[in-house]
Amino acid sequence: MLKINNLCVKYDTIRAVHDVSIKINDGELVAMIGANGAGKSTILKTISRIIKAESGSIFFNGKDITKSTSHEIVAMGIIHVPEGRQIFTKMTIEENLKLGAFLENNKSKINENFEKAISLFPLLEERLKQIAGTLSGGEQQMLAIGRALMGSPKLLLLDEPSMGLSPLMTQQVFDALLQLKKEGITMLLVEQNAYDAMEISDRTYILETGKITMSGNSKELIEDPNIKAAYLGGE
Amino acid sequence: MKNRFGGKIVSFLLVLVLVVAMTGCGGSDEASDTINVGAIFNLTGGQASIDEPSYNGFKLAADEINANGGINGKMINVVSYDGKTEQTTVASNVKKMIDVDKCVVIAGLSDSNYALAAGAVAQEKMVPFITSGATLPTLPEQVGDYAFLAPFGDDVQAYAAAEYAIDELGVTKAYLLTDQSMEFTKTLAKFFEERFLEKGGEIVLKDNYMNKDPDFSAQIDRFIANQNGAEILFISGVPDDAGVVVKQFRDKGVTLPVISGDGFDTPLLIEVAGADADDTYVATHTSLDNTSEKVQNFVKAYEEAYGNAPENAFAALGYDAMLLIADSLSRTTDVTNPTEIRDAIGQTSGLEVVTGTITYEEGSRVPNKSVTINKVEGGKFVFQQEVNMSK
Amino acid sequence: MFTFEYFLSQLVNGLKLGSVYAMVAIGYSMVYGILRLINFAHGDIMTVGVYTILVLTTAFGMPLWITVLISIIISVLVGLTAERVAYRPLRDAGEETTLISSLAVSILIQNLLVMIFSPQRVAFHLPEYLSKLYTFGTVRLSTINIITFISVFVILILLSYMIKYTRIGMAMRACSDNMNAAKLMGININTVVVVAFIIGSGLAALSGLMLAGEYKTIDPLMGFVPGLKAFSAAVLGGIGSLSGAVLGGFILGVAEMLFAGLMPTEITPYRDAFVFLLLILVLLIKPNGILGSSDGGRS
Amino acid sequence: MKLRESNLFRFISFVLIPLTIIVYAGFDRGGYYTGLINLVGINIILVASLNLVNGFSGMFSMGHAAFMAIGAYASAMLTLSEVQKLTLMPGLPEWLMALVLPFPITLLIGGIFAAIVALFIGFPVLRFKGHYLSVATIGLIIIVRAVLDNEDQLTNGARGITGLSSHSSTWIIFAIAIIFMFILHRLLNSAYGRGLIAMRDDYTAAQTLGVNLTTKKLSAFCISAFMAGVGGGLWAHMINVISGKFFYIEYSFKIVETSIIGGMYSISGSVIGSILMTYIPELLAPLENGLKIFGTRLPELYGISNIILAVLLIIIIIFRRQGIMGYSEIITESIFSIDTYKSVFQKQEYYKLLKIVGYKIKRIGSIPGYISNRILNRDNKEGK
Repeated sequence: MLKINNLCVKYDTIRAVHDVSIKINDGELVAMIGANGAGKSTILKTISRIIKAESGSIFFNGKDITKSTSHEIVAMGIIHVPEGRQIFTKMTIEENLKLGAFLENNKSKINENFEKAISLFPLLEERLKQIAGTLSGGEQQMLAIGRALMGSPKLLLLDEPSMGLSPLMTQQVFDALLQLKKEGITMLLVEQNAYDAMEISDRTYILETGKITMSGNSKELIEDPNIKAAYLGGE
Repeated sequence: MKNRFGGKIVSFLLVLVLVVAMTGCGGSDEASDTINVGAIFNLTGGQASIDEPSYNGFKLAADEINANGGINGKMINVVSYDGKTEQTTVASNVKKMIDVDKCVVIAGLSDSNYALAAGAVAQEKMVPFITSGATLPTLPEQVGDYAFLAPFGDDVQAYAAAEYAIDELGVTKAYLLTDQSMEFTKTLAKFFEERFLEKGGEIVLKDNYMNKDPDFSAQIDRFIANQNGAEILFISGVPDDAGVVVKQFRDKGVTLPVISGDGFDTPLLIEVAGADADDTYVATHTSLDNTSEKVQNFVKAYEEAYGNAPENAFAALGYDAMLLIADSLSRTTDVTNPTEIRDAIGQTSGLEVVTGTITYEEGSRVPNKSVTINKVEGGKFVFQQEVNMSK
Repeated sequence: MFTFEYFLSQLVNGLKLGSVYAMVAIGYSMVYGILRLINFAHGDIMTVGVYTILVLTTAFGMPLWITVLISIIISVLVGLTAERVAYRPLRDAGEETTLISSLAVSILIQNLLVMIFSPQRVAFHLPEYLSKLYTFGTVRLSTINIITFISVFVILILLSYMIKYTRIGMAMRACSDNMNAAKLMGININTVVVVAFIIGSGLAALSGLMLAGEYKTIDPLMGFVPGLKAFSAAVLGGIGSLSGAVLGGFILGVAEMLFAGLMPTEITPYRDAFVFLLLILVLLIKPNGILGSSDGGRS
Repeated sequence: MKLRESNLFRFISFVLIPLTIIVYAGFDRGGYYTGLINLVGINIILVASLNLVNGFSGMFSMGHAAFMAIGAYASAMLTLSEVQKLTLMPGLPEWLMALVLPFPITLLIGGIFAAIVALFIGFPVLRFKGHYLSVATIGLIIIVRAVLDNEDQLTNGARGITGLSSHSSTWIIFAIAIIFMFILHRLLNSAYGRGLIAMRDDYTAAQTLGVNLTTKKLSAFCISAFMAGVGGGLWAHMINVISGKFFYIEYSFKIVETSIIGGMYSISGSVIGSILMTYIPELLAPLENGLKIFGTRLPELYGISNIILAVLLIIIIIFRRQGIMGYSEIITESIFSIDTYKSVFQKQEYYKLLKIVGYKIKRIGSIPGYISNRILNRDNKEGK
């Protein structure tokens, strides 16, 4: 589905991402964990072309998308749920969701996605007319994911969905992600919350200061002693 | 923005600027058989609409003089820089004309503030300065003995207008509307009021506006609401606003005659106000339909050179300023000595020019020229009367 | 002195002036709402539109409605080039940077106009049917005033409908709310900005026609001060909101006219100063203007 | 090794050469070149003080000419003789009519007056954010102009004030320019200055660090107004004629343009900006009134220099937003650091400079060689 080869990204002189190569197959949920500032968000932003890559290439279903523009990438079905949710605070929840399906033309597809999003996050349904800015952090995160679903995503990029959420809310969000995984949506999950991410993901990449240090099946990595020491609080 | 790129620019520009500051670009170093005459006009910015025709007239005169042999065989070389309607630029351009281009006489400018600035520089450098269009009567005293006025003063045209209104039109009650943003318009209004009251007239209402304020409806409605029997409107304005204010008065049903100074002597008044411009009297330098041969040649020559009739009276004034210089230069023995040229200018008397005759009485550097009263009839300025205002 | 009729006629003058300010202010708000960009050149694009009409009517004698169409197209082209060359590279720079760039564009257009058409002020006449006068007591209105007054509201309703119910309108609101998020929704920011400039510049051409129609003369520098006043009107009403721009335009027009009309004649020349004093006062009381939403800037 | 690092080079290019030009210009009073150099000096004062607000305090004022006007008129009121004041400003109170003070003191009072107005205007206006503040400062110019044009009794209205004696010699102008640059240099390297820069770079962070924003903003605004007032006084006594229309929006925008091109984030930027913006129009003047190239005379293109400057401004804003000098303070650092002057007496400085110059000449010398072998290389595609 998605192949990234020796990606390098520089902010002025600082090298944020250095020679990163990642592969995501259809239907997989791949996690990417690492400390803050390891370059996780930068990689996502490069995929959806918010920022330009210094060198390296990105392929989606075999097609080179390194040079294509943000809206072409969204049209291909790569939907990015950004860090800090970035919902439209001055517009209603319904309008936020409608915007998620901005590029979708046929009515039935939109309604279908709408039903799917509502079934996943029922609380959104009662408050469709409410201004999005008034939602709590967790609710806004759900709206952001719901909005992403409206764009009938083939590949979902999630940037730290659990950030700033209560444990209960984080659990609800991860349950929703599991649900989506069952429905066969491929996902790239960027998280600081290493344990939960590794629990629900098939494979995991570990990023340190812009470089991939380890990668492999989540099940094996979760047992690995030094991963435990570094990321899982050394239980 | 790599620093190397910035560093390179800095060193390059520094070197360039220092070189220029040290040597200074050489002025025009033609052979000595030409006389350098400085022409300082605001060719861009707010003053351009008045100064540009003036400059055209000035160049036209210079070309004509050069065409028939120049002055005692010497060609006139007009050196001109754009004042940009900025005082610093006007002042430094006059300095450049005198220091770099070695001009022996400077002329130009139609607004007193800029003329004062240019005059101050010329005075300091003892080079005669003739303002082609600024009509502040006290300018020569304020600047010094090297400053001359080519046109008549505001006082002369204002007195002529006031006397014409009372003697010829037999009106006694006037409404006074003044543009407060210009030196020329304020002085003109002051002198008109002075002479109008002196001759027993009465100013029934006074009002103000600012140049570039296109909307006069506030002032017009205030006038309509309390006309107090006004019989004539004296509007002290500049060519740009002439047509607009008359049209707006007529649109609001005010049909009283209008009278003003040379600011209203512009084809724009007729173009904008059309038939409504009728019954407007203008005290100005000359009338373009004056059958005198000098005036008609000027209008024809201007049309040939620039493709349209002179835009306003300032075109003729620019032309006359050059004629005045040429006449004085022909009477000067050593044309490289500015002080001699100044004395020659001072002795000018009875010089026939498009805007009347120029004579400088003993010691006065403001010519007492005749004032022509024109009236707009059927879309044309019709000559009414020429008044000789002996002060 | 202050009969009711006098007050009424000054009020009507205010509404006439206000409707022109409102037209220009809507153009400002269209661009500012989305990009937080103050387009100082907006007033000068208006002048470009008016000069196109003048050239086409005098030189080619075309009927007015064709010249208006062409002038809108040319003003739009000028607006788009300015956006493409001077504003797009600065899109994520600070507000001041784009302000300076729009200032430079304004100076550029003014000087180009002065060089192409001479600085001379020139007469500008609308065809007879547009400048016919109707008188009601002391109040006098020409057809162009009535058309301006009506078209302000027509345009307001059209644009508000577009913003609320069309796709491009929603995209505009999204960009105005959060530019980055809009990008992630697959909205092509450049198209949204181009559409905003097309509408803004088109409105500028129209308001230029109405301003020149009212005052019957045009000159290359005529656009700047009305542009500045219209911007103050947009800020007064609540920048970014179209109805705010219209409201601000009328308030400013009426306030300026009543000030000039009712105050003693000595201080009538303080008219422009009063307009900006009013602006500063309103901004002190309500920083986002009367109808302005709490402008959190780009979150 | 860069030329910039050698103190001797800094001494020569930033102290010696400018000093000789200033001293030379001081003698040739009223000359065209002196006039330009004086203009550069006054522009430095205006732009450097504007940079304090626009470049270092995160505000963006476009109304600098208003303070210049206040300073100009205030100092003119105190240098004119009683007779002049009777004709020009009849409305002045008795004691002010008689009061004639020495020139430097009138400059000071002009500056203080401008600072007081800045305090009075600044208090409400500085709470605005971003471009609302810029538009409010434009409003300030229009208000000041309206007052100057219409209070005939005090300012002789649109007729303006004439007959000011030209006190501003080149030496006074540059002495004040150097003093102001020194004050700004010290200010910006002090805790106060760091507070300003913190406020500029991250408004909220500065707030949390206890940087008292309103007083800092206000103080920066008043200091810059004070300097602009003094600059106005100097300008008035150089041009000898002042009127409201000369301090209007166009002139204020020119100061902003100069500050941006030179580099608004550095005091040295104001020096470079002033030099460029004073000389570029002069260099373009021959182009404007019809250049004679190979005999053919180009048509007169009046207004071309305004267009070129506007285009230059757009290019600078897009490709080098921090202006030509960027953040480098090379000029002020070299003028105000002791070792620049010590270097004159140190022998090894001369050897160092000679070494660098030698190295530079060698590099320049090698350029023809470098180009020729590049051409040769291109034919056989040898990798670099």
